[in-house]
Amino acid sequence: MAKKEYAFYPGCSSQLKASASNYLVSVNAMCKTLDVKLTTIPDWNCCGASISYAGAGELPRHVLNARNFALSEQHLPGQDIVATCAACWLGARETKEKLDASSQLLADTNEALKAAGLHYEGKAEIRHMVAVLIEDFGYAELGKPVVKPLEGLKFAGYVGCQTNRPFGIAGESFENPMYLDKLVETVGAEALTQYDQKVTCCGGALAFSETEKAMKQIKDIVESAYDHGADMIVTPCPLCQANVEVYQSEINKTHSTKFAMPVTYYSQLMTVAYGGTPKEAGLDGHIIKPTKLQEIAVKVVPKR
Amino acid sequence: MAEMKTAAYVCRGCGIGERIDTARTAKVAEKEGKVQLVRQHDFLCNAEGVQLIRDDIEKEGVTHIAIGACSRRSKTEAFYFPTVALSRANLREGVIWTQPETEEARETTQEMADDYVRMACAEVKKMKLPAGNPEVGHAKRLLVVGGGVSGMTAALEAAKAGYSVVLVEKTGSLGGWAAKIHQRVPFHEPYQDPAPTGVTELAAAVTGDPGIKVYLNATLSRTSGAPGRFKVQIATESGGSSAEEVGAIVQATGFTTYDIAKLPELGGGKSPNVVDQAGLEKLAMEAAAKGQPIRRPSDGGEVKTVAFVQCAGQRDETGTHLPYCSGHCCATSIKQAMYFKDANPGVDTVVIYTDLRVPGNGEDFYRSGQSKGVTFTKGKVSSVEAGGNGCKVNFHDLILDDKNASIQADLVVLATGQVPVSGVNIEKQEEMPAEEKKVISILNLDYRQGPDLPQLKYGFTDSHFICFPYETRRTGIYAAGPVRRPMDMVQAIEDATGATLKAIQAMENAELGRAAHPRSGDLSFPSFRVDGCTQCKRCTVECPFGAIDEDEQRYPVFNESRCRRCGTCMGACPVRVISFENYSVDTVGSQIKAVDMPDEFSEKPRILVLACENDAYPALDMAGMTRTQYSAFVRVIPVRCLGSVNSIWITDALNSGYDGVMLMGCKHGDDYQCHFVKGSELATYRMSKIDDTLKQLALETERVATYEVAITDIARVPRLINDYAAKINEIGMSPLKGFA
Amino acid sequence: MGDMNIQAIEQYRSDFLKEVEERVEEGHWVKMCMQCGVCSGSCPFGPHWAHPPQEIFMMIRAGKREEVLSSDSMWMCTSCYNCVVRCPRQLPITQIMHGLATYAHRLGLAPRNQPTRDFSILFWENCTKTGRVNELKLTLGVYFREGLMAGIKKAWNMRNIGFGLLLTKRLNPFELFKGHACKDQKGIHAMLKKAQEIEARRHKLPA
Amino acid sequence: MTQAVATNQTILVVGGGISGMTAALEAAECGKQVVLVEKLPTLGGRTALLYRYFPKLCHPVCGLEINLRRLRGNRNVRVITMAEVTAIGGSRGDYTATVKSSPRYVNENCTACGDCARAVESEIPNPYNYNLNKTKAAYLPHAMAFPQRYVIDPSIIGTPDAERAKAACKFGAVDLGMKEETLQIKAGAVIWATGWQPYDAAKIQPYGYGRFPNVITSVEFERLADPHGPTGGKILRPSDGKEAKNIAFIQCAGSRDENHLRHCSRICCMASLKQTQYVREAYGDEGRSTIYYIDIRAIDRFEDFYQKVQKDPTVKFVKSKVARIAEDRATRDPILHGVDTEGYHRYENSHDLVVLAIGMAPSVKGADIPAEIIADSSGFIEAGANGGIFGAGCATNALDVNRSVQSATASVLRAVQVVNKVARAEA
Repeated sequence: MAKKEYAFYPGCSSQLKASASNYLVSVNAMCKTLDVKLTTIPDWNCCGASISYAGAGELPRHVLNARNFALSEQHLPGQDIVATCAACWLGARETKEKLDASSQLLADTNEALKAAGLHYEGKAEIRHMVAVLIEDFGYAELGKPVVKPLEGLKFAGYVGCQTNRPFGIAGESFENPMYLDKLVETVGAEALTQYDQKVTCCGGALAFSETEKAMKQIKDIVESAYDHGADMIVTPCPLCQANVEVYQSEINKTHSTKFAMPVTYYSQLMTVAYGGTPKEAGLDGHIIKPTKLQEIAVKVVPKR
Repeated sequence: MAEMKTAAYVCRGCGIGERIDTARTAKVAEKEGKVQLVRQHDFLCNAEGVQLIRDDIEKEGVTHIAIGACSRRSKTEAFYFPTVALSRANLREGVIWTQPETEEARETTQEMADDYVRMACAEVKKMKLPAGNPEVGHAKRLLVVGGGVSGMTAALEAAKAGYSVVLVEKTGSLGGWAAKIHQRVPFHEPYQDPAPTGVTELAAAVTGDPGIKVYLNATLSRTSGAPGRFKVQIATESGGSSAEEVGAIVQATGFTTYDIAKLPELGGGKSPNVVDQAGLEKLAMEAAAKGQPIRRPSDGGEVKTVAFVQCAGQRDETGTHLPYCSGHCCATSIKQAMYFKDANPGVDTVVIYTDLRVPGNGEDFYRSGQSKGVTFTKGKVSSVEAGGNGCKVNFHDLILDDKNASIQADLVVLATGQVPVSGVNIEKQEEMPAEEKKVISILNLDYRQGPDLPQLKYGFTDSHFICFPYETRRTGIYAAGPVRRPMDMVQAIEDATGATLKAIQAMENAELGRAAHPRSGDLSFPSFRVDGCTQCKRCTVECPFGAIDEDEQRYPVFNESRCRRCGTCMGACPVRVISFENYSVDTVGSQIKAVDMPDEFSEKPRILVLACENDAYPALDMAGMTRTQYSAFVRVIPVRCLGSVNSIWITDALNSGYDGVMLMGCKHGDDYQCHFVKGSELATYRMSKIDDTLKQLALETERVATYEVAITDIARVPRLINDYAAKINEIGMSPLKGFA
Repeated sequence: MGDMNIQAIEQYRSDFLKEVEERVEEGHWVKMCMQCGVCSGSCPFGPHWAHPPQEIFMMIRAGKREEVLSSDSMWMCTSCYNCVVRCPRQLPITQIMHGLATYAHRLGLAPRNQPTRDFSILFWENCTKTGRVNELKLTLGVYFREGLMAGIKKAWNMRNIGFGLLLTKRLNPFELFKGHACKDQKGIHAMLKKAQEIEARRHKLPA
Repeated sequence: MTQAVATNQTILVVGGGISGMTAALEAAECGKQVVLVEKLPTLGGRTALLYRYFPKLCHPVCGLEINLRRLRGNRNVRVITMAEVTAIGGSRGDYTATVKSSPRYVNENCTACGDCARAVESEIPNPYNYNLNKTKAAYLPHAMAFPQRYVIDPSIIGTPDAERAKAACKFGAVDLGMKEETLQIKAGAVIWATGWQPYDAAKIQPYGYGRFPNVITSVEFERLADPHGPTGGKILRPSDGKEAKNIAFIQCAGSRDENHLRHCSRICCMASLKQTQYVREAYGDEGRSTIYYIDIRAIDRFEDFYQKVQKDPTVKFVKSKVARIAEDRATRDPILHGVDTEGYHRYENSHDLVVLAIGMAPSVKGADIPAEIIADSSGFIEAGANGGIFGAGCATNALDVNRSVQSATASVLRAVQVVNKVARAEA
């Protein structure tokens, strides 16, 4: 497999000791196996996420993202920008589309960037890691390095919102995207394709400000995973992961449920299936331990 | 005409040979049918079988043939012999496919087959090969009444096809409403902006066309004749009068607007600042002429806000105003709002609607209106307070559920409806003095049944038929444009073009003496024996198409080219003097009598079924195709329309020992299905009268039953038959058997 | 910023739609709504909206300025984009809701202590301070927005989550003192300041 | 049909639905020579698959019967079924069309006796019931099929089944050797009446067509109500064959939607209003119909029908575009989520069956369209400036049956103008 190189936009939550640091760990392991070289954009900044609007307004939000584009164009010319965080990708992609569509906005943006001594050409492509896996590799390729098929594990593929709408992964449907299920099957696990909360919103950032309302959403998401007999939930989004995992204890308190549904990242599944250690897969980063995945991860890898 | 030579053919294909002793059937044709030439064939509809028949016609000089094979609806391409009289005995769908394939059933099945062959032989001998209506008309000139967009389109399109045209316009100029509007709704992509009406160019084209003769300030004082030979008197304002002969007529007399003075609650007639859509067009044209924006009528002040009230006096359920929707008004209001927005985006334009109705690409025009800043509010307007220089529009905002919503507007436009200009309502003409009739009437037809086209509903002279929008009740006269149905300009143009084609077709058929829709191409026509006619006028009154007039001696005058060949007159005639060459009291009567009648102890009743050939008969056929069984005691005779059923058939049947008679016609009432308008209804009415006859004959009234049958009643019709057979079984055999 | 509100009222008189079109992100789309309501039915927080998007669009056209801008409905948007992908007129409803909320906030009409508003501001300040989010400060900021006692109470309720994240190395106590940060913070601040100036100009906002 | 020789005074009609048949007949009854080309094995098109027409609730096959009788009685029309026009060359007054016909494997000897169907074993999805049930691989499309001749599905050619069909036919009507044929047809004018197709409901993702068995389209519902349909006219829902008494009708399913069809399909409102009366016909007062709509577009006298249905207590109207449909996992009832926008009422309504009032997409394939014809951005066609090729019916716009027939009749005059000109020139 030829080495593939991308400009990497990790985003705040993936940083060391941040809420999705284990996501980054597993992504790195996964990429190592796939022979993918991620070069972090130097001095990248926060995308502003979708929640910062009231303080940000429109242009400053775009300018924040454009700064990252400009830095990427400057230091990693010709490389696609890859984000692992759904919100980062969406924010960046949105800015990208907007600037492509409006020369006015592009001019304004560059006027502002000038203050930071930067200029955005409009060249950089913004892609989500999942899109890279599916489009640049394809399920068949992704299946090849599997040494430990996750046999017997049942996953509810929780896609959530922001990797799915309004842009989504090419060729997927908004209401019933299948890529996560396909990835699950690629690593030899069982995908619960009938799982009916796969695109339900977890409340996103409003989990902080409107916790009760968000918890109702999360309850549905977890409950349905149980109804469909899932061992674990798998997701491509750090905020979804955090919300759906950490609030289960709170839901248990208020609804006297006994939720303990592990919530994992696709990259962790792949890392384990590729023979990675629990540590490489960032399995230590879970409040609700994905024990069954752990068990497979600790199994000795049969010699290839 | 050469003397008659008859032949009968019995097919053995499709299982007929296995199920029926065709040798015996053939004998029946020979001995009882008295047919000169009888043949059997294993596969009559194949090339060889057809050739056999053709040879008999050519070499043996056969003139009348009865074919015992499949239904008259099947294999019509094979059994096409235009030079001879032809009858068909339905041995397949009508017998073997509806009878059980059992030993016990063999006898009754055979009897059925034999009877149908007897009937076919009897029928064909009474038939003549239709020679075509002798009373043809050769005029190939089209009369167009009305000089609006519809009328002008009709005239031009006819001229383009090579037909000369006479156009009569009531006013002093061509253009109609289209000449009174500023711009029109766009016809083509992008459906974004109002477009020029193009009416000036259209009018110029009409006046400039050598094939089109235009009468302005003119009306029709008299229209007589029939397709191919209409004679019209054209009265001009100047008092002059000229005569024209035309072959067909397109009536494109358009509409007037609903009087807004009838809408005082909406400020109609209360203030110059409340106008209808036509009024707004007037303002727009005046403004355009001056090169100024539209100003407030009351004081010429600036117009800052305009409110459009949709469905003003339309879609009314209280019975006070128009009950229907005029269809064009939503798009028209959008267009008119654009007059303001395009001139000055600062003007507020609000359209208050309940359902925004812009079908098809109109949706693009709606979007365009929105993107231009026209505001759309779903609401019901309760009142418009008009006074001084402002109007207050009070409405119930249905989205925000605000019952007391209101808008202050400088100008209010009421989207009122189209009222058709269709002349005299001939169903209600009695109430009208003759003179008044003359004035209001558009065509002034000298038809026995009234001076104008029959109206369908709300004054519109529309067709009642979904599949046949141009099926009119006055042959050769076609309504087009808003007089037919509320419609906008683009539809009117399409409609006029279609109506013109039909008019051209009517002229072509009239010349050949052929019937128009739905029996198009039928060459038969009604003829009557003067001696014997009692001048009872039933035929002239009951003809659904106003084809029959009365002469000085009150004898009926059949205008064959107006006739649709339904036979309603034949059914109506108490003295049976009306008949068609290939369809008459005799052709059917002889079939009825031809049936072999078992005696009362045979336990084999006979039930006559007279089935409308349009719906009931196909339903029976399809019952056969789906192998649905029904009683072997019925004998089915297809009729052109139940309206053509003459009571004599019923009494003859009963007298000759039938135990029951079933009449199967189409649905009647408001949503009638009868293709000849009143046929099935008339039949039902006539049968209700027959009860007395039955009593005289000391028969139970159940022995005659009428049914409304749809073509889809494939399962129901056999059920009806079986239930009826059961009932006959209950009440017992007819006491009249054997007396005939 | 009340003066800004007064200025707006004077500038636009009764024409709230025009005001929205000129001053609110994607506001020019509002007129294109055909009131089908698919957005209102698509929102995961729908039941919590006093006025769902389609109704807000109608209210804007009806000139109900105060009701709209002081409503907390727009603040219910979770940015799930369900409405956007389903809208038959392809209105960018998420952005319009954010735009309205932002505008209301700037005019000082947004409801007091609207939690999402507070969080939004907090997040922006937090992430632009160093160029990257400081999750600990952010979280504590949320807890303590209603004052010290409330904060301690909330933090106590949420302690399991906190400890959980700590134990799993997904929360760094030292972020309180020094968290992640961009190098060129000066550049970022200058850049954002400029952007805000330009935006004010574009949206005809008083500088 | 005599084999009318086609000349440049001939009018070629493409499409044998109500519009095409009307065009062919109206032209023929003006004395013109007509060639009518239909893609499928029978004439009749989509109207033959409707149970009733609005607003009269009469039966489409009734008009079809009359048109077929007109056709049988008229020698000016030559009908070619199972054939498609693949190219048109020449210009106004002098066209040559290339027509590709696919084999029926049954010749004119066929008497429609049905022996072949009884002999054949394999079944195919029944296209005349929108594949809701199966039919034998040797079949008569439907009871009103014209020509009244069986068809053998290509899928069994070369199998013993085909041989069985051949053996069963006493009249040598089964001809398994039939091949695809290409013929050239001269014509002075062409009428393009290729009609419409239902928009692909699966593309309207929130409604789960294809995922939820109890979500069907309005055209499929017509078949359910039709006595000749897969359920013999009983309104039963697909998942469990249970009587569907509580039915939701969703308007603008694909229409008025920039994500799907931009235009309004015109017929859907009336079609749904009509279909509520099927429910009443089937279940009387126990029936429940709910129409979810944006605007009810019952224009002109159709308004009468709307008002009549509004008075029907079993019919409810909700002004709302349904946001999404979920499914009750146990009962498989579709659950509709949305907001009634007349005063903001949120609903979560469960129904037995959902009928999507599916939009009308023109069935004019890019390849089919001769250069002369302009297609608008929705794919509807309009005649070019001074060409001799004219659109008719739903190929030109979203039209109801009545308007399609109008349009077809109008198109005939345009065609007649061309051929009359040719005739005058040659005279």
